[in-house]
Amino acid sequence: MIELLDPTSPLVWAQSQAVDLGWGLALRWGLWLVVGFLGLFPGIVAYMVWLERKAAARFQDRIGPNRVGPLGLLQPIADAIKLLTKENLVPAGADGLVHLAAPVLVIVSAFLMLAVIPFAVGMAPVDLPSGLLYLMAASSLSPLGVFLAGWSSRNKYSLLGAMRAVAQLVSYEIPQVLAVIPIVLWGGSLSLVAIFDKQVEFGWFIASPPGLLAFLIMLIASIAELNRTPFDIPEAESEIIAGYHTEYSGMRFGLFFLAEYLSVFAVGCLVTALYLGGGMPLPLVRFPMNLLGDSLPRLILVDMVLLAVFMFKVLLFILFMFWVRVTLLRLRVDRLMNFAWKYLTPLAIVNILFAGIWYECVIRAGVLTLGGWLWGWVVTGPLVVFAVWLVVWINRRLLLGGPAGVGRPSLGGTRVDAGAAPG
Amino acid sequence: MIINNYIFIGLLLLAAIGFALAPLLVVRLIAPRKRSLSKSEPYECGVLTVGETWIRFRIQYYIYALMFVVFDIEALFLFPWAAAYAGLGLFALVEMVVFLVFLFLGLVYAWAKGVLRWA
Amino acid sequence: MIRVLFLVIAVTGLASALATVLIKNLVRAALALAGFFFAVACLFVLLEAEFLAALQVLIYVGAVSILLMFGIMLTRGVQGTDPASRPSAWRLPGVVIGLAVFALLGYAIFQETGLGTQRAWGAIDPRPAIARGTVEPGAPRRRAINDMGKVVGVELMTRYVVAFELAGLLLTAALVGAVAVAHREDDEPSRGEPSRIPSDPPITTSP
Amino acid sequence: MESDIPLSWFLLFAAASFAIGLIGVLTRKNAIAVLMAIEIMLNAANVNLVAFWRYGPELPEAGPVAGIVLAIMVITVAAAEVAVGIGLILLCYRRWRAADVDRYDSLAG
Repeated sequence: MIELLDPTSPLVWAQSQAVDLGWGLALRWGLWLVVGFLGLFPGIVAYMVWLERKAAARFQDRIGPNRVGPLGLLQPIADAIKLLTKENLVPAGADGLVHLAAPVLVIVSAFLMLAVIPFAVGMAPVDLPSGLLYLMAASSLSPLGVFLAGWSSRNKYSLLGAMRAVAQLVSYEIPQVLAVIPIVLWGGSLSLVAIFDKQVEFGWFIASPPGLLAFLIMLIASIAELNRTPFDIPEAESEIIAGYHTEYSGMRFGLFFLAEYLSVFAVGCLVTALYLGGGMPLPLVRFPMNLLGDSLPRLILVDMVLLAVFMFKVLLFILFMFWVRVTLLRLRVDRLMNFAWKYLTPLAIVNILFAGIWYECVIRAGVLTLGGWLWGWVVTGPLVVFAVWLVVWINRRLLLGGPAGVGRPSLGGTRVDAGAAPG
Repeated sequence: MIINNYIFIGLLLLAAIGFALAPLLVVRLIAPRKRSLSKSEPYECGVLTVGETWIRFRIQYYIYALMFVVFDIEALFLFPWAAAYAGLGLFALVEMVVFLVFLFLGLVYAWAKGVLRWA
Repeated sequence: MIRVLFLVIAVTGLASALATVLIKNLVRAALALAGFFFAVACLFVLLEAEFLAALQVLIYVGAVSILLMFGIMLTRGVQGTDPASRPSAWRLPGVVIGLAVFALLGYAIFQETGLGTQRAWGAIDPRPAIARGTVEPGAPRRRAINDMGKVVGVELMTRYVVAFELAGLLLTAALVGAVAVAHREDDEPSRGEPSRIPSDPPITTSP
Repeated sequence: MESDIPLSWFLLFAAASFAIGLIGVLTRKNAIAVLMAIEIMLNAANVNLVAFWRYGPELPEAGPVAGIVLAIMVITVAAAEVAVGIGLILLCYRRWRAADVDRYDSLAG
């Protein structure tokens, strides 16, 4: 994995113009494509849906799906059969081709995101030198799909939902992109494999004040990017029916559904790989990596540990998403947009500078020492706390009768929510 | 090697498209298809739809998209800067602070102008 | 093999460019434009500038096409067609001028003989640095190709720092200018617009 | 190497898409369509920049990524242009109720 990045390695020069693929590479890719992307990941996603229904049921003191198979474990299969045997309705006057292309685009976006995640040592599907940028580019495809879905349906509510959804996705994409900049800064590379290596050496990035702040920004922004409660304005059933996928039925709706959960999984992997140290079990310890030797069995052992821990972290992330969903209420449109631009974006920008300071304090030395790490906390911790306090204070201040007639938004909901259409 | 990696991405793209289209093909084969007038109407709460789908959107949407584009380009400059930061030292930090201050002023202007308010 | 790949991408790209220009429906045209952007990104990959390819997708497909879509939604009906579109008097001259420019460029491509001792553009077949052994290990461009993000960052911070700061200034100017142009305190017609045509019927929803 | 792509192919692609963009600018009426055609032309220029960077000789005084940085600047300017351009179109639309470039004729003599 590492030697692929080394410019002096002969592997890199395995000439690019001939595009010849060795059998080993072809086999590897075939395995990834068939077993990973077409088999395992959709399977995981199907059982995520089951898990969510079960978890939500537990939270609400119900039992959840329990009819199909033991514990309802065959429920996803039943759902798939149901979706496959339903009729696809395309409304008259809809733009057929675009109506078809929209869910495909959303699915493609989710799939492409997974292509650079380093699950364990040597277990990234591909290691691109600018992997993180690629990942952001892949995730930026989905707003287009959402917009096209709403536009092509020729339905007022669809279009309304799509416009709202795109405005929201677009607004939260900025803090999301800005929140990964500190990681690039610390890793000194855009490659996710290099970032993982950096976390082995210098601890998880979340174990620092700027990292923690970046993680929180990322977390909130990704919940919003995934259109999940409390940021599910785009598909607010009580206001605009089902938003941009109102006119989607049967399997076409199923594709949107699948894409949503696939994205949840992808974002979970992303957050784990970027902030939570990938498959490392402990924040500041090199534990499984120091077992790594020359022999293959050792590599397999290390990889098993890494993979298990990685998946466990992703599972925790997913469960957290479910928890948030059943606990919090939907935000109002204006607050939602405000939050992205007036809280998250300034914080994310300032946080980049804090990350630079952390780099100077801790990582510049070249080796992680406890003293340096504590020093980093002492220097950046207060800065981060102060920045958060300042942003909140400014916003409060402006909200409570500041200039420009900001006014206080709706105490008691008497003001008509301009974003709400009569449903 | 770079192109080879992207060939995998290309294959993955095709696989994803296929993965999305395959179930639709199955649906075409096994699901019932009966056209009817009321089925193909736009769904608007069971009421017959009135008028064109002609909604004029507020300018607000444009402002958000505009800010998004501007800050996306800012990120475009931040990525290479961050990747190169380790080898650059303090002056790079100062240059970036100057750059960020420009952008921050833009954000503050939009904020002060009140366009960030979703009225 | 790679030539076939290039041809597929190029044909797709040109077809989408043509579609962008020809399709009346603006949203579809914008979608075709996104396809063209994507094809250009693929060409960047073939040119081993994958960093730029990712940027291209992020900025153009992810951001600019969204902005264009919003622009279309704000100026047109939902289906995005142009009711006022008339057959253009410029059509024939426009096509002629376009073809003439293409012919001129094509002629230039095969006649131009680069700087100094270089060969004509039309005669450059293999890329210089890629043939193994022609460049000493660790040559700048080779390093750049293998870790472009980092090299671009270093260059932006040293050689092109003025351009970099100017780009920041330009972005701020664009943001401020566009906000100032587009924003009215409320959607009321402001003072000093005598020729405003009040023909817009009251529209049901203003989301 | 036999199988590499000739430089002229990239140049021809760029020339063709530039010409298509030019035709679009000259024949389309809708201001947003004109903007899109301009984007095509700018992208064509970018393809040229990167192709020359890749195929041209390595000039020490120009740095290792001259073409790339130039292309990034073009992308920046192009995106800013779209942003401001659409703002202006919206303004004109509000005034004339049309996004048609031929209708903006108040300055015509």
